[in-house]
Amino acid sequence: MTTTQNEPGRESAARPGPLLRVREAVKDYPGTRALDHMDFSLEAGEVHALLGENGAGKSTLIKALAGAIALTSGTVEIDGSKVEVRNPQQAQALGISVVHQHGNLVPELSVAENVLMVEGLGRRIGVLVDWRSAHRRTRALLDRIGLPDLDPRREVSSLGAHEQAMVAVAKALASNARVIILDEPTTSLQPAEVDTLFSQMRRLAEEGIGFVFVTHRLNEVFKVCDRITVMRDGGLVGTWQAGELDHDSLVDQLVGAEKAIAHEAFTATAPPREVVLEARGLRGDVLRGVDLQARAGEVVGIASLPGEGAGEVVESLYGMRRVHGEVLIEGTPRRIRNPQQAVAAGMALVPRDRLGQGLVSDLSIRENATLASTKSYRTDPVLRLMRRGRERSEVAEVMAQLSLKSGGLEKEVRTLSGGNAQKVVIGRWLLRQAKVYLLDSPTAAVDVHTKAEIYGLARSLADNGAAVVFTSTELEEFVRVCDRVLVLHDGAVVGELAGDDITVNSIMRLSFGRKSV
Amino acid sequence: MSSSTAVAESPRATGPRRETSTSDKLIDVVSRYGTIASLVACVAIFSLLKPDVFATSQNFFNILNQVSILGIIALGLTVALVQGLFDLSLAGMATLGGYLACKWLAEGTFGSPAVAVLVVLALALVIGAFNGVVVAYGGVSAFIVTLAVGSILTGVVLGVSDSQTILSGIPDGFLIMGQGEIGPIPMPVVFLAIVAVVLYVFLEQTQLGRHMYAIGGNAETARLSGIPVKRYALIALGISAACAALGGMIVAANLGVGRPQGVGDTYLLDAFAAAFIGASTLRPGRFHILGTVIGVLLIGVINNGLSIMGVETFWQYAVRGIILLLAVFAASFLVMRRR
Amino acid sequence: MSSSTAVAESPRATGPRRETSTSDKLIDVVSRYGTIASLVACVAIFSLLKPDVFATSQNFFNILNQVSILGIIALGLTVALVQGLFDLSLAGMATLGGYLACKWLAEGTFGSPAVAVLVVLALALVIGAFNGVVVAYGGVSAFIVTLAVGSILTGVVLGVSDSQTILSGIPDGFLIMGQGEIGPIPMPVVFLAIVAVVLYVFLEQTQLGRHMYAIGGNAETARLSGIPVKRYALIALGISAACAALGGMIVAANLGVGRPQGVGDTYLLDAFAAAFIGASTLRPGRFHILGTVIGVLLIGVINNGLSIMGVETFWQYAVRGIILLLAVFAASFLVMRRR
Amino acid sequence: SMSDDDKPSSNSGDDSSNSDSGKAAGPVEDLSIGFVAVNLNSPSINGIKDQFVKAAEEKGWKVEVFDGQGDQAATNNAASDFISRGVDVIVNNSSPNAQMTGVMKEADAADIPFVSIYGGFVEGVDAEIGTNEFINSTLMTAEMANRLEGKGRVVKLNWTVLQALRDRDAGFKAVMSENPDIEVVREIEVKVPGQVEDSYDQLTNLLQSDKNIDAIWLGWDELAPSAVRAIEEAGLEDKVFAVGFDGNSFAWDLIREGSPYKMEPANPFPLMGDKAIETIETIVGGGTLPSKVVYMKPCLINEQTVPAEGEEPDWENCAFFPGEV
Ligand SMILES: Nc1ncnc2c1ncn2[C@@H]1O[C@H](COP(=O)(O)OP(=O)(O)OP(=O)(O)O)[C@@H](O)[C@H]1O
Ligand SMILES: Nc1ncnc2c1ncn2[C@@H]1O[C@H](COP(=O)(O)OP(=O)(O)OP(=O)(O)O)[C@@H](O)[C@H]1O
Ligand SMILES: [Mg+2]
Ligand SMILES: [Mg+2]
Repeated sequence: MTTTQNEPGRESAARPGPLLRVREAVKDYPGTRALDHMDFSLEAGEVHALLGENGAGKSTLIKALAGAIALTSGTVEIDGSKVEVRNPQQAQALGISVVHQHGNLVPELSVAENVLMVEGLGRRIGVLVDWRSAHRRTRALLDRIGLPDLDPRREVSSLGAHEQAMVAVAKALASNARVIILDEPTTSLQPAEVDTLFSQMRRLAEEGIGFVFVTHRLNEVFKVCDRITVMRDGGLVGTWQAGELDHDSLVDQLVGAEKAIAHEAFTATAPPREVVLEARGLRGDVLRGVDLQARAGEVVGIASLPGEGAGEVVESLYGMRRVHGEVLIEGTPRRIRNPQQAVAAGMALVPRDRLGQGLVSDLSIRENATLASTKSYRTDPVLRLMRRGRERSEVAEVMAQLSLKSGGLEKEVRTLSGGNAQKVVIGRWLLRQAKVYLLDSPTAAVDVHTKAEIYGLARSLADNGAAVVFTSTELEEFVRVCDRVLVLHDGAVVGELAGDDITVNSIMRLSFGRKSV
Repeated sequence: MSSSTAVAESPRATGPRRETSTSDKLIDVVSRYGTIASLVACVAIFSLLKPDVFATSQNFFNILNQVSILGIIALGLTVALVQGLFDLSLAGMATLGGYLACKWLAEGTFGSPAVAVLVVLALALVIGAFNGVVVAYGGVSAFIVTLAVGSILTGVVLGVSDSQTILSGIPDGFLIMGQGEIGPIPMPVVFLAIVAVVLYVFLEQTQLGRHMYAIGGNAETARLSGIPVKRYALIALGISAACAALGGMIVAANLGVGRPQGVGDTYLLDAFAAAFIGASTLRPGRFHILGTVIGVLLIGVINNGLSIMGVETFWQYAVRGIILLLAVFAASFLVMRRR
Repeated sequence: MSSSTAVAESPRATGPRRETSTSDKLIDVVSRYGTIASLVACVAIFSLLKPDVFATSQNFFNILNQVSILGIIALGLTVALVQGLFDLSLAGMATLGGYLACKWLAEGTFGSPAVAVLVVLALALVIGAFNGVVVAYGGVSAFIVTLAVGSILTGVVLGVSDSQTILSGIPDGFLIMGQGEIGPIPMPVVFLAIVAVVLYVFLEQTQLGRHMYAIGGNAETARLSGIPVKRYALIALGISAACAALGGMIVAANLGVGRPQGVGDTYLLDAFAAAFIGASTLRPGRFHILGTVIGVLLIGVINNGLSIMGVETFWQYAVRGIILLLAVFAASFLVMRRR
Repeated sequence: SMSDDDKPSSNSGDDSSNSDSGKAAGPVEDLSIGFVAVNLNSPSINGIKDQFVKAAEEKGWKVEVFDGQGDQAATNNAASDFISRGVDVIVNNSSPNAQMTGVMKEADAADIPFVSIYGGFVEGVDAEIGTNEFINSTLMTAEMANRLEGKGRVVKLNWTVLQALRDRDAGFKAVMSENPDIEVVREIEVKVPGQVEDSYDQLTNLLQSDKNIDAIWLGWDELAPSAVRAIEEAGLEDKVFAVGFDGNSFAWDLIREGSPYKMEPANPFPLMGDKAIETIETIVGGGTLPSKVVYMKPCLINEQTVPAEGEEPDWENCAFFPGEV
């Protein structure tokens, strides 16, 4: 435990101290220092953005505040007095409530059980659960976050990703917390849902609750936050009032002096070439006859509200969903009933659910990276011994190209931060040299710098002759990356935008079913 | 674990009028009720083949009686499995429980059978909680902990008994647990019913039970939500051990002998089978009390039916395996199809 | 994949995730080598207590010989467990394998022992693959499928044999598998070594093994990476069945009789124990061949040491359980601490 | 090859007189004995071991005991190990000798006598101390038939995987074939493991549909409590009786209590250890055995002959069969 230094605080010394304060926080993992003498403070009634690149240490700091991990050294203060946060119960007792980046919900349980997991379901006749009151209280909370129609009895596993995210927020709001920490809650939310969330945050902030808000979407920062703290490499870069920074100066602080972020668009400079991917009449339980073409050299966006087609098109193309219709790759009809056939046909998927569908967290970075191309590393088709040396050098090459930040290629993928984990998934398909890339929200939870890298990657994949299909929950991304955007509403294409016609507004209007742009 | 499924499944709430196809509904029904249907089919077939013997109310209670011990043990195991904890010590625990009760009563250590039973149950809770401590605080997998503890218990009961079976001196007050009847209902069945109801309410209707499902679903989430996860391993394995000991005592009371070996082993695999069959019923993928009851009944009906038909023993093994396979297959096949 | 019954049990227990700031390296070493240290400690203690008997090169081969059958079965099981598939049919499979080889050779169905052995192994592969088909394509949990198939196999071998042990007519060419020696090394040990090396290379160095670990880690990710996930259940359970059959044949060759009952059951739980001990060794949380070998040796050394010491049987059970507990505890406790 | 009488079935079952009828040999000292048992959990097998070890140690012999805990292969390996370590005698306690022929060959090659207790005679053993289960069963079954007065309906429960139980089965069949008025209603092969529960369930199911049963023949007395309970539960305790084999004390308790379990031949396990010592002395001392098979005489235990609680029958003087003496 380090001795608390008497540093000049920005806060006035008259009050007992800020609502929450972290001093000199250090967290060591084997081979990594995830937090390096980090300082942070939160005032009652403010929304405080905690920003930083992937792997900067945001989640680690939050986990320490939540009692999920123990700091190697450092102190936590509440109202100016030192406290111990040794486990989640203690954090809750101190009034700290957290939406973690991953794993906030138990999918097998109902919405009500998840929302009230911290607070308790309530009892009647001594021991029995009082379901009626539990459902009533849950409904009230769901009401507040804009999900009035969600049945509290529904199993969370039956919800869409965005609904799950909102339920996680409802869970954090359910407790009588003074500090609410949201670690990338907006990753899979739609703009309207983000707005609902923000208005709730503002309302509660006015009641005196302090919010810590982590996001990689910088526009959100300026929408909702009072102050901004930027982290880099586990340490503090600085804390500012929101008004002191603008988008560009914030980015400079985030990425550091040496790196510069390209602000240019990543759209094509050369005309697209031959058609690589063609789908005709995709029809299933959501899709109602979708036609689609993607050419070599082209990045094609597919946009829709959740559950109305964009994700479903990707899943259908990749054989994850049963649909009728025809898929042609380079003009040849391919029968794609499962992912294996999709991969064999030259398709690649960067799935939205990175942990559940993109990675094997207990395997090494190398093993994850070569998962789709083991065939090209085996000695022969009979013994099938793996040539590890070649694996190592090729993975190292690709990961260097992606500027992966890791403790070594033999480290388990589990130890990577969100953005770096995504790079491993993308690296997998670079090693496979796929022809069609299906990027399903590839920039979710990715920092501003890596986002730009991924845009650049999508572009260079296309430039090198691949067709790229792109979806996102951030509509600005379509504008920056896509050459063409298909907008779906209720399972059907309602419009196609190209070039300068691609705007956030036009996409939004179309996806709400308003045909006239 | 299965957050993957969540994403692939289409959200129904937000999408406008997306009607579920009737085939989807049908598949859903079949997968949920496949095991029950198999149970009904077995009953129907045996009733047709041996109407005078199988389809009698006497045989109905007979089947219940025959499965009651398996049922009690399997129900306790279900609680452990809800949290993903394999309890292999229940074989040794059942043997120990039955033996100790007989020994203490035969030797007069405890005058009252009720006291002896309660002491054995308390001891079982302690041993089960010990399993839980090693699992939760030592971080060893339940499989290996309970296997090791099972071995210790086996040794202890062999040592205590000097391998001798106890037959005389067991008071009637104890034997009644296995041989008595309430009205037409044999006592073991009464115990089965009590255990089933209590554990059903416990798992489905109490906060503790719901926490157990939360832990079984995602222990890390449960921990981060402030649920004292470790403590629940003690509770779950304690309950499992107590049920095993109760089962062992009922076996002993039923036959009137305190055997120092092999009592629990008979039920070990069948208890797992019943719980796993149950996990393919009604709520596919979850262990739950109702499912386990159905699993136990399925096993009981198959065993009873085949034995009543006088089927050769080797055929009993084989046919039993085939029926189990078909029953679970019926339930699961369609679940798979859907995805 | 099989959401039908998510086997929550994993060798990585869900325990405390705290970090002590003590030297990570040391903890890492202790947790990785804790089981091995326990093995060494057991060897040292037994050697001290019985230097003239235990610590002899002859007893070394003797221990290896005693564990070789368990080892072969446990190694096959490890392949299935890598993918999260519990194989309970291996008991029946081992019995069937040993019996059939003896029967066919005694009756002259196959002239050459080698042919008989290969036919039995092929049959085992087919049965294991059948398990895999039901698991992967039927979506039934491996636990219940293999339990049911095990019951069928038990019935089949009892039926085929009419419960008769085959005592005569087994050619020496077959018996050599269990009784022969190459130099000082007993044949079962040779088989164990071959199986261990082959499966080690298979799991660690080949494409198939790599895919199996991927599937075991996250089947959905593996599927989406284009790996034909379902096929691997067939391969894994096939290998597991073949190893069980090989183990059964070596038992038969060792004893010189074809027993129709109980051969494999002796090894079932110990095989799981060995694999789970292995999963706490060297690479905590993962089933792997080297770990299983260490688990098998630990069990073998404990059994051999205790019986050489002439410890009473009931003590053997108890002490064995305690040593197992300590060994795995030593490994896992510190792993848990680290996180 | 000291005896020309190798066939167990040709033995009459009572040639285990208390005096050593073979050529006497001098006292033997300083023997080291490798003693293997496939499973010492069984009280009778453990009793043999205790007896043997006690008697051997009184003679100053050194006995090393190995318990295979059910694993025959491990048991055989332990025996081989004893042989290569050069013990003077190998004693097999109750493992089927048929499964130890490999060990016998090794013992023969190393010139080490292989003596077995209750292992069933096979070619290659130097001496087998046991009982003739075929004869025992014949007599026992005949006694059952007497009790039925030559007619009635009988159920048999057995597990014919074990050789001793097969021999008993053969005895049963032999007697039944001579009693045409006794109907064998059902021959049930019980499931092992789980034999106690299975026999109870199977009998319950059977008695439920067929109350007209007169006797139940059990392959071994571990099943006796199940049978008694099933009979009593069916309300047939005054009609149906059961018989069995072996000599476990809890079975005697049942007989003494007047339960439907009426009688069994009890094998003199406690004497077998001593007998084995005697036999080893003869062999090692260079004496000759009258026969390689030493059959021990069982005692018939029924309501009249059952010993008091906690006591043993008078093994030396008991009558095996009322009509015999
Ligand atoms: N369990 C762990 N073991 C080893 N290293 C870890 C572990 N958890 C995190 N790290 C490392 O700690 C650093 C900080 O990770 P953290 O998750 O806090 O980043 P983050 O700022 O939340 O990133 P992102 O924006 O991608 O979520 C990273 O380098 C990461 O690889
Ligand atoms: N690294 C790679 N890069 C490009 N194409 C590949 C690569 N690996 C495999 N392919 C192609 O994908 C198709 C199927 O590959 P897949 O990985 O399914 O093969 P596999 O089933 O492992 O091979 P086999 O059938 O020989 O076992 C083949 O047409 C193959 O040529
Ligand atoms: Mg993070
Ligand atoms: Mg192929």
